[in-house]
Amino acid sequence: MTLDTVKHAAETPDTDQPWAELGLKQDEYERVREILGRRPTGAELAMYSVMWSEHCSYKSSKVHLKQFGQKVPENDAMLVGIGENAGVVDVGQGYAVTFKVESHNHPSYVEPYQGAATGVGGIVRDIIAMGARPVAVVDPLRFGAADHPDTKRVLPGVVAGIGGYGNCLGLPNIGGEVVFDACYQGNPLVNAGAIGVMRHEDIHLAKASGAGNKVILYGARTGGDGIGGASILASETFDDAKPSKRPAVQVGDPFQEKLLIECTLEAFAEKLVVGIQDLGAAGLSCATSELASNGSGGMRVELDDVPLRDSTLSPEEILMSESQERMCAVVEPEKVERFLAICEKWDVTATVIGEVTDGDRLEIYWHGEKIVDVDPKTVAHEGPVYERPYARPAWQDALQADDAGKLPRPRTGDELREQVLKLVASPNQASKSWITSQYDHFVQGGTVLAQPEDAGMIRIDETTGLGVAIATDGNGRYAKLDPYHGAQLALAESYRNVAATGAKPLAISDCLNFGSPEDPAVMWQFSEAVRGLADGCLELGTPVTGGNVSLYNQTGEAAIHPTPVVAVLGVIDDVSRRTPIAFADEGHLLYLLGDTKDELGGSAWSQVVHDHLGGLPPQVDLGREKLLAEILISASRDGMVDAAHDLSDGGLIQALVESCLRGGKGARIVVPDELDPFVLLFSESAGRAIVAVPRSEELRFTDMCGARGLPATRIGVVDGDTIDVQGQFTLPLSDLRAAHEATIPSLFA
Amino acid sequence: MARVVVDVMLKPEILDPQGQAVQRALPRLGFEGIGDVRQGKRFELEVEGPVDDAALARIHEMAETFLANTVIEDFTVHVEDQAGS
Amino acid sequence: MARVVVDVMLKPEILDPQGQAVQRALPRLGFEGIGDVRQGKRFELEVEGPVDDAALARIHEMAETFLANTVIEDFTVHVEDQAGS
Amino acid sequence: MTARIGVITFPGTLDDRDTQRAVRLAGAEAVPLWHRDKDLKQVDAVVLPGGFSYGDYLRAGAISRFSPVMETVIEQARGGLPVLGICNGFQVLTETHLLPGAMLRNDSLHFVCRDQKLRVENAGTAWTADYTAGQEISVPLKNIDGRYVADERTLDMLEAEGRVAFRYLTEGDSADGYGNPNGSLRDIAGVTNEAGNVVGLMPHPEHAVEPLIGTGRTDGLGFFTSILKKLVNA
Ligand SMILES: Nc1ncnc2c1ncn2[C@@H]1O[C@H](COP(=O)(O)OP(=O)(O)O)[C@@H](O)[C@H]1O
Ligand SMILES: [Mg+2]
Repeated sequence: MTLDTVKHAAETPDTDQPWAELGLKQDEYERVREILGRRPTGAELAMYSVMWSEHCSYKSSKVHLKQFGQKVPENDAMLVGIGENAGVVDVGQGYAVTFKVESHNHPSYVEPYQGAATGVGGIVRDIIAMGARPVAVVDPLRFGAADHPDTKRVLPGVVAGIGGYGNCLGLPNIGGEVVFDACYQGNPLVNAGAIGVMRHEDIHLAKASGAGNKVILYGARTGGDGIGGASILASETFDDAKPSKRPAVQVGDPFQEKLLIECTLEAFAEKLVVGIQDLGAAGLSCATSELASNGSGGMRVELDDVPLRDSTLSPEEILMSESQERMCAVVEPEKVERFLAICEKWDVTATVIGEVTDGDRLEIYWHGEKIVDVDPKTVAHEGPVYERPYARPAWQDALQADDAGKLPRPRTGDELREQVLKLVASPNQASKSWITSQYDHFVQGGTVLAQPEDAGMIRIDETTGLGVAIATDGNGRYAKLDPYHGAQLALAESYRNVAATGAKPLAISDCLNFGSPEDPAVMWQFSEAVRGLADGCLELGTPVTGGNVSLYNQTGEAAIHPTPVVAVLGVIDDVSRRTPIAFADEGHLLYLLGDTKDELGGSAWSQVVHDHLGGLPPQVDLGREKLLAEILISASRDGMVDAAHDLSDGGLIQALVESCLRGGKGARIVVPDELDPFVLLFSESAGRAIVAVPRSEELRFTDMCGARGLPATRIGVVDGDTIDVQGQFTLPLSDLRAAHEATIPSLFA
Repeated sequence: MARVVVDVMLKPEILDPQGQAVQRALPRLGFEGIGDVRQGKRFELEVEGPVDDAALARIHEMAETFLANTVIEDFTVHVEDQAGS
Repeated sequence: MARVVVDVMLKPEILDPQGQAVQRALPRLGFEGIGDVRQGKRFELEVEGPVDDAALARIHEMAETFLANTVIEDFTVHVEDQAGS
Repeated sequence: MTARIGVITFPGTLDDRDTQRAVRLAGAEAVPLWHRDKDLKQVDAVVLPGGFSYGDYLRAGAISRFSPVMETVIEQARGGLPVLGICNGFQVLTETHLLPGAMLRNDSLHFVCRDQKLRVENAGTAWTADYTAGQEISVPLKNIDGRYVADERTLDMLEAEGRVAFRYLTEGDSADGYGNPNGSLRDIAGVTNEAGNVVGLMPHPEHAVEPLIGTGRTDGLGFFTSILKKLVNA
């Protein structure tokens, strides 16, 4: 077979090309021909097809995501915004923090262990590529019904994969979510997030500038795994009936990645790196075209110099391979020797594969012949953009009209007691410690808070005590009922979680998991969620620093619940002021902050007790969320509260049970006159938290709430070894612990 | 009781970090001349009753659906030589 | 290049929870009649050059000092049948 | 003059910086040591920290054991150099046979990370003098290959010679950190050599040295103050 060189392509315009097999649409292929003024070579076709896939080009979501750049809140913390590998925010004292969440949904369904493991690997490389040392990971997860046999296959594999990779890298896992819902049965969501820390001056960007600078590929050798994998797989509806559509799975090598981290950080420390890019989806196609596109010059690459694991790979395959644990650095010629020496020190394979050129073309050579000659911007940044049709689904009105208010409620103390036990033992509300104990929380010696706290918290400066907190949230049930407010509720919950620990929320990242963009109903959910999130961020003053969109999450015609996952990053000046959730001291007074309304649409109660989803989700009042956060942060800073727990799914009773079990102390609760006991315990009104106030601080605390206009209701006291709701029921902590902790192990151990 | 062995190895095109770690260590330990190392799993099954075609077919199915993950692994089944290997 | 296989199994007296987990799962998956399962490791070494007695002796030493931990594991070395197994 | 305590970094070591911090918090000088260097830089004691050296891909500790630095460590440990192996470091020490036994996959087959209750059985080693025999401490545990095994004869010998240095406490509620977390024989969490200079254990004392961090306990600091006192008083 003759090599399909640029010259050959120009001479043979009529050659048939497999554009459809590579996932391109006819008009997209025509557009490539138009850009090039000829047909693409095989290698060019490979590059365009992976880079123009939904996963890499955001072609369906771009028009909506624009809002994150338009509705930008006043916030001077933002150092690097959307468009880079990950956003960067200023956290003070000269430190910058980068964080991001990404999805690895489809690969994790095909091969749960490796899919989840490589998801962690990928997000961590994004963090290193910014110049930061990764300091923690989080893992928001969604699975099908807890008792479905396939969940027993997927969940243990995913959890072992996240643990296996993250533990071996030495990154504490400090948060995440585990949610079960039948809508994720054929399409679990495996999102992975990471945080990194650096000094301001160490921020690095993915760009290749300076003609003559060398392009160095380092890390694992390139193999035939996952060719077109993540990008193609994540850009189509997953269809069980077509096993041929399952591309090779990538296998992760966390040990290699650990070496990659150390070696990259050492090269940064010696200021050897001009630009850097990780290799993730679309592999070398992505890295070379993005580096060249973002830089000032062009780039010339000798593909023969790429170290291979399999010598039979074709140039197209080398360009598309998604082999893990690889990075690409741009280094000045006189620093190359030192860079390679550092790689050698860490046993990392490193090879110069090309250089930055004067022009503005990306040229790739194979056996001395030119096989790619493109404007890199057209590959990396000027892909197709779709204005997909969207329409509010016909069923939305009926769903919202199916009000949860009509569901039968418990009428006696005994019924309440029974439903409390049922709630705290339900898979979504049960303790996840069987899962989280498979993750290292302690490595790196900086973990201040980790699961099951409201947010994870990491100390980043040992001398000053400066720390950062992160929480991730997303409630697909709320978003299904109302995607606009559902996205805001995810934002509000995550924001509240961070504030509950005493940290000030600064900025967000998101992972938007939706069904097929080719379905107008899904596109409507997506556009509403993005609009809700952008409006919410503007109001809360927390900019979107970056994120990830995962579409085509559906089985056949059935889309998952729209599931926007929001990660909020916060900062705390001194981690010794952090507020835990544990009620640990007898006699402390329990105050319920915020207003409790009769809001049960989409609630955990409606799901657990009635298997019902309908009505409207709780109302959103972002002004109130802001006020609540300010109070929680002040109370932490001034030592007025010893414990705080935000209220979310499962309502007050869920929060009480968690705080009591964590601290090993009970609580006596008095139902305020104006409230129905059921509503008090189970409503999911937003903008609320419960705090434990030492008696000596009561006056100061209530004065502060009063002066700032935040409702604070004294509802009880930390006491004994039962949860006692006066006049209703008493539940021993030991019974609650048994109910809360047995569920997950009994399903999966 | 007869012993049936199921060997499970990663497919050739799939990265084998374990095998690579061993291979890279060998020269340092003074062992030269090993071109490649792959590390896999060996399952020894003690079969109750006769190891006839039906039994082997069942073990084959067990290997395919459970012992190996055929997305990334290949396997072979063989009856262990009574005399030992 | 010839292939030499080193099989490493836990000594019989050492508890093998991986093998046990497999064995316990089998009846649930509908596979009956397996009395015991042990799980070990299989190393496939591609040897450059002839696999003579000297080479096998070296591989034996490699297995003894490195591939297996003889405090807990036994091993066997064999040259793979060229025809495949 | 304070004591100089070396902390070795192998490829894949994770807790080296944490161990250096613990050494410093105890008041000693932490000296980073690199796996490729035979030179121990004249340190007074050595810690092999936790992690997944070489990914633990063959067996935990199996590849690191052959590194140049270990040649010197093995030689000097036989001559009395105090050596502490934590988690992966303990696994390396068993692979070198400086300590008896071996480590296998946890009986749960899962990685386990939790606060763990231990009893200090031998307060006479170089690394445990600041504890009292029988003292109960709580330190984080995090491993997947933590099941200690040895043959009966070895176990009996260890017991008879008082060389079981730490045992998992099993008599309480696992939510409070009790229980044998991995199926270790005779609940052994750590052992010492005959001379008491080489000690290994699976739990992580270096993660229990600051009140705010991790589990918020400081029960692990005693390892580092023990060795410091011994060295400074020597
Ligand atoms: N949902 C989103 N919200 C905000 N920014 C997004 C979102 N999705 C993607 N982005 C941004 O678009 C850019 C490209 O994303 P992505 O392709 O995931 O990055 P990478 O190339 O590192 O995988 C990134 O800067 C990312 O942060
Ligand atoms: Mg990236």
